[in-house]
Amino acid sequence: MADEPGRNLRSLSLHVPEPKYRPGDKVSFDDMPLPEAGSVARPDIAAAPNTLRDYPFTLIRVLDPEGKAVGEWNPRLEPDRIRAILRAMTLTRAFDDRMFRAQRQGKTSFYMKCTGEEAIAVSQAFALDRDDMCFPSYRQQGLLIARDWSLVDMMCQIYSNAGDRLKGRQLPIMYSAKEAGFFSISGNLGTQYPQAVGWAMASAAKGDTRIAASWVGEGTTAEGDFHAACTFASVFRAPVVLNIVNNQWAISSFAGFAGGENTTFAARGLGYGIAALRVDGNDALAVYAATEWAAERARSNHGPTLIEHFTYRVEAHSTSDDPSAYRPADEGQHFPLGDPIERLKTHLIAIGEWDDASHEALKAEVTAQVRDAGKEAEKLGTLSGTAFNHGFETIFEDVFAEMPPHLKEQMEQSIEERRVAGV
Amino acid sequence: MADEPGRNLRSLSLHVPEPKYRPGDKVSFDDMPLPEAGSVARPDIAAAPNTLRDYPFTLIRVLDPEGKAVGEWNPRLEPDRIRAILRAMTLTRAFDDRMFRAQRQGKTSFYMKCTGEEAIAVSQAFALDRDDMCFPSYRQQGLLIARDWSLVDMMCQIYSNAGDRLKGRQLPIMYSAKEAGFFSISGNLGTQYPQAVGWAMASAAKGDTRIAASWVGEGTTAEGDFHAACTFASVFRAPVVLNIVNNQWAISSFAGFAGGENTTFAARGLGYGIAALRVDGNDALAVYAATEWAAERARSNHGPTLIEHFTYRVEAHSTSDDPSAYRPADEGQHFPLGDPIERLKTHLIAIGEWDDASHEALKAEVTAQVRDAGKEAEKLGTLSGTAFNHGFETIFEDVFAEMPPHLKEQMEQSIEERRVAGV
Amino acid sequence: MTRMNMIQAINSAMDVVMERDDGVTVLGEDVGYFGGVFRATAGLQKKYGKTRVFDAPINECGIIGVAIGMAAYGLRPVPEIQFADYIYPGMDQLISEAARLRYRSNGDFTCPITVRSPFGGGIFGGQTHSQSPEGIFTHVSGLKTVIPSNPYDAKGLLIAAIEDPDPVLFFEPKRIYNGPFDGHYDRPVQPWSKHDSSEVPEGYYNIPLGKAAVVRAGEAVTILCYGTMVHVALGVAQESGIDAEIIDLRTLVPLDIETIAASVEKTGRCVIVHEATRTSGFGAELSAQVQERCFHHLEAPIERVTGWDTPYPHSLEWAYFPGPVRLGQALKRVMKD
Amino acid sequence: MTRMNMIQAINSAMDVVMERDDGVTVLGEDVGYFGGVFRATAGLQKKYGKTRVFDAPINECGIIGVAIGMAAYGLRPVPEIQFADYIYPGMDQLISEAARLRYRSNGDFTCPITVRSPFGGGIFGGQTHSQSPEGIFTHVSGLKTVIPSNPYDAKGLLIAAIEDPDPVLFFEPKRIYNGPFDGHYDRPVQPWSKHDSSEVPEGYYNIPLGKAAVVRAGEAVTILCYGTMVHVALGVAQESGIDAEIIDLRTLVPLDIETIAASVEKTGRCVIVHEATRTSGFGAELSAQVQERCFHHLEAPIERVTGWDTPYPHSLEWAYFPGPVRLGQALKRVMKD
Ligand SMILES: Cc1ncc(C[n+]2csc(CCOP(=O)(O)OP(=O)(O)O)c2C)c(N)n1
Ligand SMILES: Cc1ncc(C[n+]2csc(CCOP(=O)(O)OP(=O)(O)O)c2C)c(N)n1
Ligand SMILES: [Mg+2]
Ligand SMILES: [Mg+2]
Repeated sequence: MADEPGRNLRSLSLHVPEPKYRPGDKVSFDDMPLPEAGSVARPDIAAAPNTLRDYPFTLIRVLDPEGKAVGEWNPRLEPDRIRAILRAMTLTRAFDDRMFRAQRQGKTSFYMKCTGEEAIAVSQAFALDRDDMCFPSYRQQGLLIARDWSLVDMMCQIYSNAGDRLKGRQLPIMYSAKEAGFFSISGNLGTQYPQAVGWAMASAAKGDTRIAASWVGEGTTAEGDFHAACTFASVFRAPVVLNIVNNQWAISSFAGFAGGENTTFAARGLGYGIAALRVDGNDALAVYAATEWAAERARSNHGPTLIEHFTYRVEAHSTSDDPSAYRPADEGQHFPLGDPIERLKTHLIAIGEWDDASHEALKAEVTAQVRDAGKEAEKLGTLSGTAFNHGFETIFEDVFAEMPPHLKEQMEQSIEERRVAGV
Repeated sequence: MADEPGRNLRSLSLHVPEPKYRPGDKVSFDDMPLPEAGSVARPDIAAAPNTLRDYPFTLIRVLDPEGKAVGEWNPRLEPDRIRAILRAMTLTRAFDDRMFRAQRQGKTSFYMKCTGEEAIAVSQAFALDRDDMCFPSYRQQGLLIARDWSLVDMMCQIYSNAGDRLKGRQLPIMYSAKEAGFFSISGNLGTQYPQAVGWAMASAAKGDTRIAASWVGEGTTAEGDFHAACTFASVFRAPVVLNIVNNQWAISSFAGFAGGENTTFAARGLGYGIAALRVDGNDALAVYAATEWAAERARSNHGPTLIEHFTYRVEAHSTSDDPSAYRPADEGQHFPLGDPIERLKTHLIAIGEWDDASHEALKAEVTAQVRDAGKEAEKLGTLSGTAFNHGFETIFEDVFAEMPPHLKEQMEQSIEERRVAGV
Repeated sequence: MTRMNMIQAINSAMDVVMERDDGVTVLGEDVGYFGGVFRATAGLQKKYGKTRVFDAPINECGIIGVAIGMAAYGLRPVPEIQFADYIYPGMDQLISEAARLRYRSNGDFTCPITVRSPFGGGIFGGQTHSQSPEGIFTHVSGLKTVIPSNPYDAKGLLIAAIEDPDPVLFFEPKRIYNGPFDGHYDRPVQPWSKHDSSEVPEGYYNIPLGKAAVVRAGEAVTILCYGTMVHVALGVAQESGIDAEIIDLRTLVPLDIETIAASVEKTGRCVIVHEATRTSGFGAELSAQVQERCFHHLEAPIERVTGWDTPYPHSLEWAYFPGPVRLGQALKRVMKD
Repeated sequence: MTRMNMIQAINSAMDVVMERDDGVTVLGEDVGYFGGVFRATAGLQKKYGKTRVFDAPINECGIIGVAIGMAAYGLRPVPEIQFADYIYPGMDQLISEAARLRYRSNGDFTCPITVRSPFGGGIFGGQTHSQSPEGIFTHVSGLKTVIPSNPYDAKGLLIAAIEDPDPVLFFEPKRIYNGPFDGHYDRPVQPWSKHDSSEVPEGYYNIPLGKAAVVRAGEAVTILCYGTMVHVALGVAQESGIDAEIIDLRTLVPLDIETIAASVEKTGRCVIVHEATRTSGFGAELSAQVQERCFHHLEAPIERVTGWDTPYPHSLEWAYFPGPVRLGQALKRVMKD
């Protein structure tokens, strides 16, 4: 063996990642490498993955500091379309704000915001076809909103109220909306990723034209499901867009605990021979362009694309979380990619298609829209610990298509129990 | 959304991988890209992973067609050491042959050969320190043999006989030999990979000097455990050598079903920012050199290395398998990397340190050694469907350190049962 | 009608359903070109093409996860897990996803998948080719668990499972793939062709899930069993002359408790047999339900005859296996009371 | 002695053992700097350093697998799974590896890990933050399963679990982290400080695994329970005036069947309570064992009071939860017979 007796070996030591800043530290992202907008070339959608090996190590950006759209990735959208995107992003933020307050007011048990990440889900919804199938995580409410899904429907789910199509069974925000091409959200991280691949494989096997897309956070890339999905997507060249939303944090764990110290998350694609792009996630046009590229690639039978959306989780993980315990309160303010809504607004103004007054009007309009929806939803009830918005029989329905005898028995027992308890 | 009404979309189609050759096809590997021996540079062991991004796409080779050792990766081993490696490889093959026959003779239930892959485990055992910890799969018997582990002990395990330290509990070849730094083999693929990383992390946390190594087949890289291992190894820069033995087949599935059509298996390392090498697995000196590099790297706190050993599974998957049903019988003969034992022998002859006569003598010697060991092992019994080589109480021991009451009760019941049955 | 062993019957079930419904899609390790390590899918790829029958990467989480996605699309995937011992990496997809999808989406999405997997020991497979994990799945709401004991049932139940609108675990007792086995490991095994239940229609039929079969009528004691153990029970009844009523559960969930209770009320005695480890095995559930329903009819304690609470040992597998001696002794005890 | 709630007691257990044994290593999602989403590991990283208490990537298979490797090296890892609902991706490492290592290597390698995980519902966590999967693990030979019901036990049992030479699943009933809960969700919750069992020694002590506690002596009926349900049972006994003997199992495997059997032989009646779904839950095993041992003493069928065989619903969780009404009715039925 290689050991020579008496060989003087140094002690090993264990590296445990540490974020640059903890509460109390002074934050600066000045040394973060940020390629300029327009500096990255746009390859052909049919390009072989092995010709794309540099893409995971740069950052596709379209909006320059003045708000101009520059470079090959500029998706050249009509102003109306850009305004529609801006509107959906603004509406998403207003929705988040109201639902967050509703949770604080005790109207529901839980809520999760996507503040600062609105460009991703919203722009992507616009870049995908309406009937492409989305397998989201819990932070892609923007997909539903961009697809004009009913806010009242979403709120009823959050309130587990009488109008909740899911009968109060699911934790708030775990929507399911097949009609909107929005898959039932799971509480278990990452499980939707291989499911999206399976859906895309089925679509391909049947000669359909619809593709699938899925989303996980950077923290979730560590899960085995991520690997399963990438492996199957690679092997069967599934028509799927696999998104990683790298918002730097997974609850209290910074991206280093998912491998972010050593390479980018887009680089994971290299391991599978999957085309991989890395995108400024706060640049709605860059997100649109990358998604459009990936979608067309998939639709043309050139296989999957992995997209890392580089962004920042501005708010707490959820209403159960207090980030001031583990990161500087002002970290988000220093994050150099700015606010996605502000950036798109600036762009529209720069091209002469928007102004501050229209923006204020938009904000007022979406706020009103959310408020009206909120009122309507609340008419159907909110969650409270002691009121039961759904009949006890609903607990037993839909476990199976047909209720088997043992569930019927239990259902009867539970109804009798309710009678006895007088609730 | 992006869909324009009436957009004429092409049908998707599902790609299902297909090996180049099936039974009946004429085999040729002429178009396989094979970099020349000596053509790959050897980087510093401290090199940052992002400077090593080309290594997964070449092939480290030391032995040239004439058997000369060339290039920067030549490990410059003493002839005695090379002869020791050759001996262990030859012994491994002789062991496999005898145990395979023993299974065919009904002396045990199962066996797995590593024919054609001997260079990997054997050379690696030589390149690692004796007290480095190995977490093998089922095809690394060469590790034990290179570490001079008792053949009789191995055979007793295979026979589940009275001499089996594992008391007949495990399937044949599922050895465990802590003294030899050889972890208990599991039947579940890939589980040892994160365990190796954990062992290495513990060693690092404790300021130890020992590193860990683990092995999986290319088929097994698809398992979630592979991803868990690579993620933890990357995040904690664990001192571990992670080996992928790419022998082209996983039972009946060719490497394409693990992603091999789209990139190399070494490329998986890129996804995690882990240094990754790709090695001619039939070139004992190249395997040695790569392993030595990775081990020194790990031992110097520069973190993990992933090594793809490119080789070919010459024999059936196991004694339960018949490869003629799914691949051409002569495929192995066409595989361009040759036989690892022949190649090392040719090298020793080329440098004037060996000749055909010594080789014949070596073969005779190891055959005799295996035969003698076999006789000794068989004295302690072989497996038969109706003889019980171990007391029934051994079923209940070691489930826990201390036998709990319910197992004591079951043990008594089983002993009583044995009495009644009269076996 | 033709003679089939279990493998042929299972193969025929898939063939028949694939013919009728082009959404039925088979995937799993080695199931494609090769036709499966037990040959259960032999010939299907050739007949239905590579996009309906294909090999999968070795990732059970992916196999189940991808199948769920395909099911959500509208297909009827039939994933194979090569050995039941290897189902654990796919557990989260089964428990948290397949089993919950209809419920959590209120029927928006459903998951008609049938996970086929050979299980059980008696083939010198050691601890990772012998396990019987069915009990675990019976604890998971939203899953059905089916286990056949002969070729006729295997085909009929598998067809019903594949056609079922919800996820089904279909465990195949691999020890009896080629012939029934009464636990006498030292005697030659009879092939299926010598047995009535190997008379199997070539075409379509199904056996509804949730219905047990009384495979031997009797008055003295009720034996509850499934899979390989049905044959052990039949053998012991015949050898011992005890007039046992033997019930082959066929479906564990949903359980045919009516048939079971009717029998125990008649016999007043009950023995439960399974190969899985005892503690919290499905036998526990059976015992609990039988005493809940038949308490006042029971004349002796319900006995469980099971594998030991240990891993499945390789060389001592016949000492682990709940064979004729173990069952015979239990029957004696139960009859004595 | 000092007053501790469950979280503090659990934290103190780890602190005490880490102080005594520098092999004890804590890892899990968010357990390091932040101290865990339930704060169970708060302060430990600061005290023992980053190489003994650290955050893990979000991969439960890796968390368990790495812990097994560390244990094989000679450490005593204490991995946390953030919610028991997320243990399934780590199932294969637990079942096929941790549980089997000593056995398959004949003691060559061992696996002294303690997997801590909050479980159970009653916190409006919906189906993926409320599950009680303990029954599954009790079916796996080679695993021990421990569930405390109060701060004193939590600390003593956790210390014993960490010191145990074999893998232990330590499930923490999160509903009672801050105070006991009798199932009256509409009444304010008392904090632990009002309860005797929150008097916890600051230093080292342990409670041996495998020993149940009779938390209320009684003559009329035996109630078997663990975790949160202990408090529901105590509440119902008090309200109903039924003289129940209440046994807190504390360890599910190995089970203290002696204590259980002695009680049932005395009372002649038995009710089992758990929050997990009924079918094949640990209640089935308890029922089976009790009737096996106490058949001739039983005066009424053993009843199981459990969660329904459905996912844990979000808004109707109090209709799912086996609370005072469900238990009270079962007691009435059992007492009537
Ligand atoms: C299998 C599983 N493990 C753990 C959790 C607990 N958990 C919920 S969210 C979360 C962090 C996820 O972070 P990331 O993927 O980065 O997404 P983000 O919240 O930043 O959008 C964790 C650990 C879970 N839901 N499922
Ligand atoms: C978790 C799991 N799934 C499936 C199997 C069945 N199985 C045993 S070996 C094997 C093929 C492994 O191929 P590879 O990793 O390439 O290793 P090789 O046999 O070529 O050395 C399979 C699928 C298993 N043992 N464990
Ligand atoms: Mg994140
Ligand atoms: Mg292989």
